[in-house]
Amino acid sequence: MKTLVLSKMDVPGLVEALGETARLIGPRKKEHQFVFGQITKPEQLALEYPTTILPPSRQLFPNDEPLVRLRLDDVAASREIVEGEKTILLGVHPCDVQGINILDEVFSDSPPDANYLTRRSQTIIIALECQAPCSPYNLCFDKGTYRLEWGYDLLMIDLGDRYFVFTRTGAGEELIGDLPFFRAATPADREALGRARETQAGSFKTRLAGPVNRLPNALKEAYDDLLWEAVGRRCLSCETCTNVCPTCYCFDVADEVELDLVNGTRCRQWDSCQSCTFAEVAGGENFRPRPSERQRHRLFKKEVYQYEKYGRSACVGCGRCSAQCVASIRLNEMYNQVLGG
Amino acid sequence: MKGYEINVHHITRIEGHGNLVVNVKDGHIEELRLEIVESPRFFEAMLEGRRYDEAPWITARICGICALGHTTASILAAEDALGIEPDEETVLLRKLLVDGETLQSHILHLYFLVAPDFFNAGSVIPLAETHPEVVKRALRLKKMANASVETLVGRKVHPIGMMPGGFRRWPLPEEIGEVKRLLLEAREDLTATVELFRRLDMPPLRRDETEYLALREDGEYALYTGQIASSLGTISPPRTYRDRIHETVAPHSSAKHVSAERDSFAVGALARYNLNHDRLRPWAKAVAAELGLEPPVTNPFHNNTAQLVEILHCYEDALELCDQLLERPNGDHRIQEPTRHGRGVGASEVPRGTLYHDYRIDESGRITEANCIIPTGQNLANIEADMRQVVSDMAGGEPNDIQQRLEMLVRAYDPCISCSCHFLDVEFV
Amino acid sequence: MLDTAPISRKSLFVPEAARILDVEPLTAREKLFRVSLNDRPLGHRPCQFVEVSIAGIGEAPISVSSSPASSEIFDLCVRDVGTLTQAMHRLEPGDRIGIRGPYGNGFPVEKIIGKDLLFVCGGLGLAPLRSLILHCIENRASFRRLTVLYGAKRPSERLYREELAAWAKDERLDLRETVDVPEEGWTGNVGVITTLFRAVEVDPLETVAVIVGPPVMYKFAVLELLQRGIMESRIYMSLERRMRCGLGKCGHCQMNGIYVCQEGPVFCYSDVKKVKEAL
Amino acid sequence: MKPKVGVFSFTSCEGCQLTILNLEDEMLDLLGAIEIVNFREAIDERGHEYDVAFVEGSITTPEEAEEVREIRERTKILVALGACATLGGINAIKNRHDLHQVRRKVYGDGAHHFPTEATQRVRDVVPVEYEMHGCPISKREFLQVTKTLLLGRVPRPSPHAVCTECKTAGNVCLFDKGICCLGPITRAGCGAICPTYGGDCVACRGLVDEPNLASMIEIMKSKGMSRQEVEDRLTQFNTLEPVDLEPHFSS
Ligand SMILES: Cc1cc2nc3c(=O)[nH]c(=O)nc-3n(C[C@H](O)[C@H](O)[C@H](O)COP(=O)(O)OP(=O)(O)OC[C@H]3O[C@@H](n4cnc5c(N)ncnc54)[C@H](O)[C@@H]3O)c2cc1C
Ligand code: SF4
Ligand code: SF4
Ligand code: SF4
Repeated sequence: MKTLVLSKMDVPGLVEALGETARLIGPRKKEHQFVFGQITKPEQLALEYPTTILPPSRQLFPNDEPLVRLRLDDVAASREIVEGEKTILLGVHPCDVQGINILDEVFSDSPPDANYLTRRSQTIIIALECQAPCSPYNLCFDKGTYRLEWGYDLLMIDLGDRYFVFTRTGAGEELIGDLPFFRAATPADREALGRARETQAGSFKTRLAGPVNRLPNALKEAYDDLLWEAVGRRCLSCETCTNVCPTCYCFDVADEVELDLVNGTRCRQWDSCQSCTFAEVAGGENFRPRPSERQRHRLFKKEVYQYEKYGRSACVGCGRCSAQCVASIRLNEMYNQVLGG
Repeated sequence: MKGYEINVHHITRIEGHGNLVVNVKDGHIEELRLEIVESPRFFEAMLEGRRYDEAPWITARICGICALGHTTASILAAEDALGIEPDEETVLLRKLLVDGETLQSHILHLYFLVAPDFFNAGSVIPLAETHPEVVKRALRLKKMANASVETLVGRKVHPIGMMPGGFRRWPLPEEIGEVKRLLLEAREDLTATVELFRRLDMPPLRRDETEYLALREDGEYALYTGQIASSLGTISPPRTYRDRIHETVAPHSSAKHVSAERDSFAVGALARYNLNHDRLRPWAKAVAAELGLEPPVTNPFHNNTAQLVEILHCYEDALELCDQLLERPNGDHRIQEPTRHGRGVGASEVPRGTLYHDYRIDESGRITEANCIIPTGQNLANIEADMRQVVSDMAGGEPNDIQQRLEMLVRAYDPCISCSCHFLDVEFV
Repeated sequence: MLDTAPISRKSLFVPEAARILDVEPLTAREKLFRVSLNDRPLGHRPCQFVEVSIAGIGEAPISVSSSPASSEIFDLCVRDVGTLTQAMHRLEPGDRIGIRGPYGNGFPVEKIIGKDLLFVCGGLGLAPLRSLILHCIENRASFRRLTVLYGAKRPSERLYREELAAWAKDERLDLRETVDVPEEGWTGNVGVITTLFRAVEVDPLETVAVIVGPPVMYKFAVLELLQRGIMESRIYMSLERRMRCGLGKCGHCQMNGIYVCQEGPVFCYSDVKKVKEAL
Repeated sequence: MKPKVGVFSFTSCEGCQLTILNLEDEMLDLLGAIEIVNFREAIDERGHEYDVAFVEGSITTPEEAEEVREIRERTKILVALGACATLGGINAIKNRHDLHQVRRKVYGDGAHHFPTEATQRVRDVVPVEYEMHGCPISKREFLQVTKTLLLGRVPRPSPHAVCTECKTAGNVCLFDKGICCLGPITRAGCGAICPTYGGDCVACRGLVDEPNLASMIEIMKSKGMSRQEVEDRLTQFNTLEPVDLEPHFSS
């Protein structure tokens, strides 16, 4: 691990240099909010942002992703489409980095998903630590996801006029190799880093009524709680909560055909466990017909099922689902109810 | 001359449903009408009680092809009624959109609805085989016009985001740049279009009595707004439209006819050309001169030629507007709020002529009374008068030829029957 | 950057071409397809399934209905309910389809050796279960009693009618059938499947039961079996869920935390009785 | 043989068939795949038997009802095209008025010459295989559905809400700007084009299969919308799907 310093004045230069080596994706302003998008000019980059509408993990798991090139007249001519190009995700907040790490785990799990992993293996993550909570809903402090130990290539921490930069991987070091924008950190920089981190720690607060590690059991105990009914009555099943989640990955697969009716593509689309037909089988049986059951499934999937399978919660506390829910269904409030807060 | 009957149920290649009925006995026209058989839609009644900002959205649905025009006229009426002053950029952007609408409508009309007549084809479909380069060019041009509107307001049919006071979403500079790029790319195809239509001979027809009405604006070829001007010399503001033009019920057909100083008048590309040709942009002006379009032009078939000229004008105008918009800072475009309430009239030139929307709006922003006067309705009486001329000019000709000529004539006016039937109904023949 | 471990980078979504050798209508709604992959035997276990696809139409999970012993040529029994299945019904011998799989855990045949076997199946449930029944008939010596209870809605909706007739005469197994709605010529039992249980003798300590049928059937059948004293750990079932990938990713088949396509479709009752979304 | 396709239009703005004509990039391929035998707006010829009939517009007169029945008899598959045909759409707003008065208002004393019936959806008159929603229809969906039909099957309508497409587009939610939007209860398929261009969704594609109207109305109320405003919004395109607002606004 190297410790370096990048002056903010050099960010435009860095953006241009990075843009020459790879597809550069970073936060951009959209109306009064932010989205991850391609950065082709330094002024498009908006590193000081609270959070984005969609998480950066969706860049690695795009909607309508082609999987197989099809010939309608010959199945034997089916060819895989496994695509990826060198990509740099710049300015990714810690919770979102961990969201990507969770997708990595899911898609590497046997049998591994070549489509995701190919794209992922060509992606470099430059993380950016947050200085303060981004919304009234985020749970990153409780979840311990407001800082990062691994899962990134480079990590930037804002020191006012400059960024403190940690390198984590060889790929990260290689990326900035000979670029003239970085210098080794001095003791003064380290001191500044220490101060910045202190301020940062002070600005994050717990929002949960109990320790986060009680969540899996508390939820299990609340499986039949009336809470789900109350939430279900409000839920519109619009799927926003899952679409904006950094760790949601459910999908549907469908064929698209060209007008020649000979060539086609098998694609996967984002899908959501909140959709009313998600668990419906032929014959009309629906295994999760009610919004209350679907909302419960969402929380259980994050906190119980994924936890039991991979040893950690799949909610990274980014707060997007709560912030963007039209029906004001708030994850932290639901957690607090089951934690007895 | 023997007698004959022409009875065309649902004329094709026009917007909406119209019937043509001609009955000639012993050289005498017994019956002659252009019937509107579209079902009545009662838009004026539907507007009552709705909020003013819903009106553009609802009235766009009067007609898919003139949707942007209705949206514009509706916005102008509401703004007039409510004392809303849109900012300068908003006006520029609306003008750009109006240019886009005119481009697309004229291109569609000339290439898809008119050209088959000249190539002796039933439609553009067989043309795809006999004249693929023409059809491909037509598609490219139409796409250019559609895409420029879609880039700015999402959709050509029922544009999104236009509303009284401004735009719900202001286009990004790169989107305006994209429109400019699309336009620039089309120059060659436009040149080829001029060449193509230069070769087509418009049938002769002379009827000097036609009065032409169009909006007229200082310093520009009026499309977006203007004063009501007549080829007979009068000019007055939009609010006077009720005094200027009169709706009458033609006894033989339930289609309401409209007259001004004379029994009938014409609106549309040719009317605008006759009244405002001095304000055309250079390329359009040059081509008009080249084509020998000596104003005043009284052959209604030359409405097609005037459309061609307007295509060039709108093209140049749109480019200019893109530049103006790009030069301005992409600032905060607030939607302007009402400052009063009452009655307001919006008059705008849509591809087929002057469109009037007239609303009374109460203090809660709801419409209490509405009236819309549509270009095709204004042209109907004049079309029938021209039809009579064709029938007498061609006396002794084959009924088939006469019928074809009459259909061409109706098409030359580019009637939009979806629009005109917002309040009309007739029985099937 | 993610460690690029030397795992296969080949997409798991590419189907293999398979040829339809024969199509046989079983009922008005089900057809039997004899299928062969180009380059290999399918190599399936009983109750596994494959993802069948037709290019341009889509994919669906379909159980392999034939015995594992003969997987050069395997059987798919398909009911025309939707997109893929209806398109499949239009196919003819010589046509090709795409196959991925086999997927799923399949039936743990080693665990039932030496036991009395009681198969309870309803409707289309016979399609997957047939692979297991055939396996047991072929390896008859490894098992004790073989009882098959089969319930269909109507006599005309019974699958594999010729085979059922043969089984009825076959001394190696005891087949009992029932229908919900009788039709002309039906002389057999009428009533829901649980009515068959009463007539069957079971040795609760030695019996392994396997249930496959429509979703509503499981609860009743399990209850009946438990009442007959069969141990929870000896009741197996194959569960159907919506599936889009068959690879444990798409999320559709999850019942609580369990991916049916990976950990199922065959489950032991003792393992799923606490899984609230299972039954 | 290429499948024969007819495009028909009843009470409508013809914007849906115009949307088909606006498929510039695909037009030649489309003409390669199908034979258009009736499309009054674009061509002269008229055919008689159809594999697919696309029917645009609401049914508002007895003649139209008769004609659509005739089309039904001559086609294998009938697709209702656009909100007019699938929901009654804007045309159905008049059903909210006393039809007698509507006529009187427009025609004065001559009203009795102009019979008008209540606006009907196509499916109110004849069976329909597929309803392609939208005002206007979306080009993408038109192509998708046409291709699916050409492959011999009738597609299934999207189970998702407009919000899913809005999120996919990465839009700033209108609720975040204080604007009420019906995206959460409206059937997807338009690509959330209105929110993308700054307009709120007014449900021109009809409601999802299981709309949680009670919750949606409460949300609109909580944003300060009056009963009248909620009603306007919910009935702009969906007059024929009446909603009882009483329980939410009484008290
Ligand atoms: C492990 C497993 C094994 C299986 N084995 C078999 C087997 O051996 N044989 C077999 O036949 N099936 C089997 N199935 C079931 C089969 O996978 C489903 O029937 C599958 O949905 C069929 O796919 P499809 O594309 O034909 O149907 P889909 O198009 O996906 O339709 C699924 C459901 O949607 C409904 N639907 C379709 N179109 C519409 C519409 N336009 N409007 C409203 N509803 C509509 C259908 O009625 C049906 O209920 C199995 C399923 C699983 C999970
Ligand atoms: S649905 Fe809309 S676009 Fe289509 S015809 Fe009706 S009003 Fe026009
Ligand atoms: S703008 Fe409308 S469609 Fe988009 S997310 Fe918000 S509520 Fe849904
Ligand atoms: S966003 Fe809503 S109103 Fe707009 S096209 Fe889609 S469904 Fe119709």
